[in-house]
Amino acid sequence: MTRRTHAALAAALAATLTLGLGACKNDKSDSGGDAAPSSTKGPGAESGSVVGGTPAKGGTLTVLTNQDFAHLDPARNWVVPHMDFGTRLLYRTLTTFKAEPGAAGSEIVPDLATDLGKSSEGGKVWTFTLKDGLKYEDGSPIKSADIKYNVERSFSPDLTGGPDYAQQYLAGGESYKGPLTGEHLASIETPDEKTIVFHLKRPVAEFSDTVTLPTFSPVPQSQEKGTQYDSRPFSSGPYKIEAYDRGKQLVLVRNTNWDPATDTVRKAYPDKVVVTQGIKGGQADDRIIASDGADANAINMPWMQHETVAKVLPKADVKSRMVAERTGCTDMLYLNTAKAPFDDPKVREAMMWAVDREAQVTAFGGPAVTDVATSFLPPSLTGGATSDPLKIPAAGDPEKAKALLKEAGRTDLKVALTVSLGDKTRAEAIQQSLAKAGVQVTVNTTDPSAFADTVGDIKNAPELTINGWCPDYPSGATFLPFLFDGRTIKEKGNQGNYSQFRDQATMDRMDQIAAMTDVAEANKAWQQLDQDLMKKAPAVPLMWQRRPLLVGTNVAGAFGNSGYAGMIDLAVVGLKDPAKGKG
Amino acid sequence: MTEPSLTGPPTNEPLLSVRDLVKTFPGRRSRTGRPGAPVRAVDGVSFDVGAGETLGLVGESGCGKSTTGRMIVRLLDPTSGTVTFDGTEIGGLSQARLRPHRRDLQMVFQDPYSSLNPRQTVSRIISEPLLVQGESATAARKRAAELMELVGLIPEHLDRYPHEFSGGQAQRIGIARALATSPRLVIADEPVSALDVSIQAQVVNLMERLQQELGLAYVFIAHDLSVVKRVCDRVAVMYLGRIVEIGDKAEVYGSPAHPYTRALLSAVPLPDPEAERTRERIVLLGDPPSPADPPPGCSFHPRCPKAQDLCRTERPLLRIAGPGTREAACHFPEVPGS
Amino acid sequence: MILYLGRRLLGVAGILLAICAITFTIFYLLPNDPAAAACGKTCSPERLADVKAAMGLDKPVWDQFLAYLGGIFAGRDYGSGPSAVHCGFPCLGYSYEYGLPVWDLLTDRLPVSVSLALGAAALWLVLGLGAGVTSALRKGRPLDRTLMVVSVGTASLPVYFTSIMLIWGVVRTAGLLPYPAYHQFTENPFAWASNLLLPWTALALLYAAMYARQSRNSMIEAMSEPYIRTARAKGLPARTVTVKHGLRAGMTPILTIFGMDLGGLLAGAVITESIFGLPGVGRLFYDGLGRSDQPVILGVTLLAAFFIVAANLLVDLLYAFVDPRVRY
Amino acid sequence: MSTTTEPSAVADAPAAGAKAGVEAGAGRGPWRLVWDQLWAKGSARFGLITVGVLLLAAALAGPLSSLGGWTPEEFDKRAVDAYLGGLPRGDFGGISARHWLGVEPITGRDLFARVLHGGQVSLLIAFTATAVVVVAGTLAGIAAGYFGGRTDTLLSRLMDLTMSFPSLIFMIAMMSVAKDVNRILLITLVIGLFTWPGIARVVRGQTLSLKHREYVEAAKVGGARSWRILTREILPNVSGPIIAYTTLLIPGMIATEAALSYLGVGVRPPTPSWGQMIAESIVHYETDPTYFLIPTAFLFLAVLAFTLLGDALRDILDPRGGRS
Repeated sequence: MTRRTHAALAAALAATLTLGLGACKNDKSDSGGDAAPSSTKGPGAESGSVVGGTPAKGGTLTVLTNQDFAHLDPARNWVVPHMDFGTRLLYRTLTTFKAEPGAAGSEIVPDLATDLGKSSEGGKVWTFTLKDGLKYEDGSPIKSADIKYNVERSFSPDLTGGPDYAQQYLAGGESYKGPLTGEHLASIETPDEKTIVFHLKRPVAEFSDTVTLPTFSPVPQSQEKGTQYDSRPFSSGPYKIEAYDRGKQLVLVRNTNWDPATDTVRKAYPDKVVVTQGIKGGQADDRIIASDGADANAINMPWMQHETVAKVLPKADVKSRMVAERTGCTDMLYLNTAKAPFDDPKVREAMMWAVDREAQVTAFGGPAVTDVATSFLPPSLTGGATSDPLKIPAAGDPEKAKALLKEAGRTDLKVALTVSLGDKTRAEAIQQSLAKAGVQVTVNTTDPSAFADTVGDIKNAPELTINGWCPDYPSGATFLPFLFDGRTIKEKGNQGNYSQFRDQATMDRMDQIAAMTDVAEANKAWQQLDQDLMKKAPAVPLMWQRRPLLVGTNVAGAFGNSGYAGMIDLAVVGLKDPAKGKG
Repeated sequence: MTEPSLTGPPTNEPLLSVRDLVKTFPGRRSRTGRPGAPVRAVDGVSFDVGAGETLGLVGESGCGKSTTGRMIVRLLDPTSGTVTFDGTEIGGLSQARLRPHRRDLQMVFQDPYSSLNPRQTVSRIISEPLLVQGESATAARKRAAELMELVGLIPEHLDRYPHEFSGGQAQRIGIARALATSPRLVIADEPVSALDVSIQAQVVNLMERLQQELGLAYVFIAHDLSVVKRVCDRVAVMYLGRIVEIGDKAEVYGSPAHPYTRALLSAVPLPDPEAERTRERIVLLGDPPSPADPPPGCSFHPRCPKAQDLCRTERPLLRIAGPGTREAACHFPEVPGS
Repeated sequence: MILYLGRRLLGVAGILLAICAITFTIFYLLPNDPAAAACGKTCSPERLADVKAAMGLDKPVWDQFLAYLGGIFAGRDYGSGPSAVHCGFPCLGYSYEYGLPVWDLLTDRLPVSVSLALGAAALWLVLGLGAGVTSALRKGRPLDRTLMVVSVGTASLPVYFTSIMLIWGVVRTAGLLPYPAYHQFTENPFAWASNLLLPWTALALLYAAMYARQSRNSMIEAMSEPYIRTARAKGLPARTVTVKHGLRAGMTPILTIFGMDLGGLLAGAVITESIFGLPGVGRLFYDGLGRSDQPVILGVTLLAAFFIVAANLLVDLLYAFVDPRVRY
Repeated sequence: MSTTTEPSAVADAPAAGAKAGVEAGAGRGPWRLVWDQLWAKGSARFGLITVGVLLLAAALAGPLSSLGGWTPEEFDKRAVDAYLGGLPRGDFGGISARHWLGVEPITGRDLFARVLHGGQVSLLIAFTATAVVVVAGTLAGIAAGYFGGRTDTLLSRLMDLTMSFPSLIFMIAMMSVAKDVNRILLITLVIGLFTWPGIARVVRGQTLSLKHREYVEAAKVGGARSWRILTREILPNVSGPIIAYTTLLIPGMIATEAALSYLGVGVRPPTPSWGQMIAESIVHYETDPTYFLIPTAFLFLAVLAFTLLGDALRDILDPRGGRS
């Protein structure tokens, strides 16, 4: 799961508490298309389908959600649904994802910038030029210095929670503490009002993708309100905040100074967007299924409850209003390679065969919302096709696993599995399937907020952990190195590489790929590395999850955008009949 | 079982000697939190009780007689003054140092039921003081059976609970408990006033018999003068925390010196109908004053038929009144023959 | 009376202070680091230290507590430099999650919880006392037995069950009422009431059942008091005896319980608010828990304690009017 | 004449328990009397039987569920339909000869086994928490009432303080911040921490009225020490109200545990408890009502039975209601 997810985790924890059940399952995992190899075809919605046709302009779109936004401040926003909300409606970034269903949704297009940026010095310097006619909600022009300013804000210790790519990539970022102290970062230059130049520590081939993050949206220094900016971000997008009663309701109205001519992505169909917060997840689902009155204009966020699947699938009319796009994440069973028994590749290979991935899918809501994973890289990073280098049956092969274990001379294994509370059922499913191969598993659950600390302490790390990883943007560079680069292992607070996998050949190869300047070639290389890693088996890929969402009967143009982990693309969603459902 | 005071002091020294005993209670706190004036419930009481002797302590309710009794057995701690028992000053001893003396000093309570724990068997109740003194359970039970017999109950009823007995029987149990440790002094706090008249006589008889058999001394607290007349050797009359008259039974009853004593005695009905019809009645006016706010001078003066100016200003002290040893606290005592 | 009031107010302040200190200490001592939560998963130790300092968590607990206490009375500033914000009296701290003063959050949510609590209380008093008094006056008769069976049964039902059944029956199946949402009374009294009707009912059923039992017992006890018998013997009409004497004496113990219950509810019915999705204080608290938003947790706890203590004080003062024997 | 209007049946009831040895001779066992009175009352009889059955079922959860053939953790893939979001196959939540009370959606775990094991946990917590409360409350109440003075002031202030805590809110807060600890133990202690003043007040009031009884004074005159007086004279006489109050505490404890588990801060999920089962089932209330109703019914029955039993016991043992 990517760093994004961690923020999602915090939100999910809130959801868990709120709903009183493990809703947080939802956020770590992958998107799998309907093309899951195990099931013939999930009964869920097809990947890439659009619900409700083309929207008309006008009306009020309602978003029903159980929680408040973690952060709307662009320097702090790092939770997938909220990033979708912020960058599609309130603020624009240098580049952004295409508003297209299916795999095309992960493609990057220019937004504030005129192009995807020009790199020089072998990918270490990136220059973007702003479009003409860009304005904030008060009509004042958007300047390149404002983007620099917001990037600087993301360094501030007061403004927690946001993505840390800027800190990682920008030269001189180690000691910088944000602009609130009056200091500025020399590695971002704004030679004129339209130009912004980033100086990076090392070459980053996919920096055009990095600048899709809300960190790279403009905030004028004159609007700085510290932590309180969170409640009233200054709009550069098609809508502005009319009222925000935290935890209760957020009302967006049109930003009349937004010029559609400068924006190729956002359509901004509705006149008004109302987010009603604090609605129990199941209740939001029920309301949208019923679609009475104003609820016909409603969509839910951040996801439909899995339990609702049973209410949706039997009814064709309701089922046709369900969206279930891939989230682009992979859930894995990490095998701790730093100690016995998983320091032995043979034992690890046995695990690949032992795990019943079908049970994982069932434990997670069934094939309607989840697909069996066959490699580490999700289909969104392998060109849309499913990679299945090992060809292991989805339900596993305990006999083969037993045989492999016998070969390795390791029978009678006893191992511990630590999972976050919401993954309890899946852990129990692992426990059951490994038992068939003669491996005895003890399950420990930890509180979601303590999970990272528990498994991140490498001295006391368990043999097995379930976790997931999502890319922040479609590049193998935001995936495999975070998972299997041995140099990222930390004594405490270790994350990503929970397998503690330290393989010289792999690390060398990663460095070679990172140095490639041709993105397409690099992506090919990442896919090959993925296949190689499957054979080394530092982890068992379990499933690719999709994000089930429901929309009301009057909603049009709704589809899950794979760039936003399957969230409904708010840039283009609208209503069939704006006059309906006024309430 | 009868082990009369072999180790006791020579009889000319009193067994119990109370001197200037005072007990003040803090005034009731009102809800506003202001403490009220302290109440002097017992205000300088002195008397002696010899071995084998019975002293009656009489007075209206609230006069401090029970408080005095409780201070002697240290259910209450005296505010000042001394209680000397058997040559030892016990008024200031800690409860732990007092414990050995408890053997010799016991108490009988007014309400036979509430003085017996309803959750304990009779055997348990009677043997409790022995167990406390370190006797074995078997020995204590054996002694309990003997005591049951001694107070006129059937030893087979040892395993019954208090509520299964009548009031008189229950009071016998209370007496048996008091006698368990073979005490030399028993404070009897209104021991019969909660009982029916017919039963009162039985219990009083029992107490008298026990006194003779065991050589007990009693401090007999009562408001009923006729009962006191019957059991006591000497009588002390209390009024508002003070002794107003003390002396031999014959003297006090025969020719009371204090107007209060006279008033009390005049209220006692006489058995002879003729005498009853002609007896002089002194009716006291009003209620006794509050001990929290005693009148100046003689505290009896507001109700005294013969009060004079002196009584309103000067407090009378106990002094010999008349020919005998009887003392009275009155400026104008009725001295027989004067 | 004034002296008494003064003494009681002092006691109230003492209790609140103690609760404040205890809550503060517990949350400080427990192994839960809000800085780490705020900083995020990819937090480097240096950044964590910075965040800690920015949140004021690097100071010793004693300093933090004093600063907190001082803030309640005098307000305080958070942060430093241009990002500093002033949190005015009464400052209960600054929410980590919302970036708003806790006091503002509380006052924002309070109308919801108060509406919920007061409405439910009115309903349960009518239902509960009605049933209890009726039962007491018909002690042993079939009506009494029926009422008591119903109330024991209702009191044993978990509130989530009643709530869900109400939603299912009234909203999902019959479609009589909307899904509860909060509307301001001042804006639309009808919407306010119709949306709160279900939560009121769910809460009131539970409490009404308990009050019916309580008030029945206490009425029966009161009616057997000697002075009631005297009043009857005097030939006063049965109605007068019941109303003037019985009710008055019988309701005094109920008053105490009512004070406690209402005080507790005013600061949020956590379960009810969360089931019905009402944005009240209880829900604020619950969301705060999920995000380790300690200032919010502490603020709600203090507010709730304040309500309970205040309700008790009020009840004690009310006693003087209800029960003529009580004097100050 | 006696001023002792206390019903005699109450009087000897606990005494018999206190010293069964000496008691043999007395004809009518006082406990027997209480039992007879209970049994004579229809509602109490229902309560007694239900409590008995529930306790037995909880105690024998292991053997009983193996009768059904399932352990509470065992998955049954065949019992659920993965394509319907894991709903149980068959009507009424999959009630069948294989699964007597149906199965949990998604996992197919056997509800019969889970509800029994859940009951074990719920009742265990309720009973231990009650025990904690009764012991702490009785000790505090007796000490405050008997010793009076500063001890009383201190303990009474502590009671006031504890009762001023918004207990549920505080419990939730404490449970949610405590991470890796034994939840069952913590929940017991936390509930206990906030519930003791109730019983302490009752006991204190009773002790106050008892300590000036003459039999207590008699024991003092007999030279008994405080400890002896407290244990022999006072405690047996407050035990009636304590027993009644205790029985009435239990349903509250069960409900509190359920509420905490329902809110997700109670027992950790691998261990089932009724509240936690209800919390997990509540989202299925429409699609699989059986799953929702079964743990709810058990919770309801347990609370109801203990309430009825407690009411009856209070009527018998403490007719004045033990109010302080």
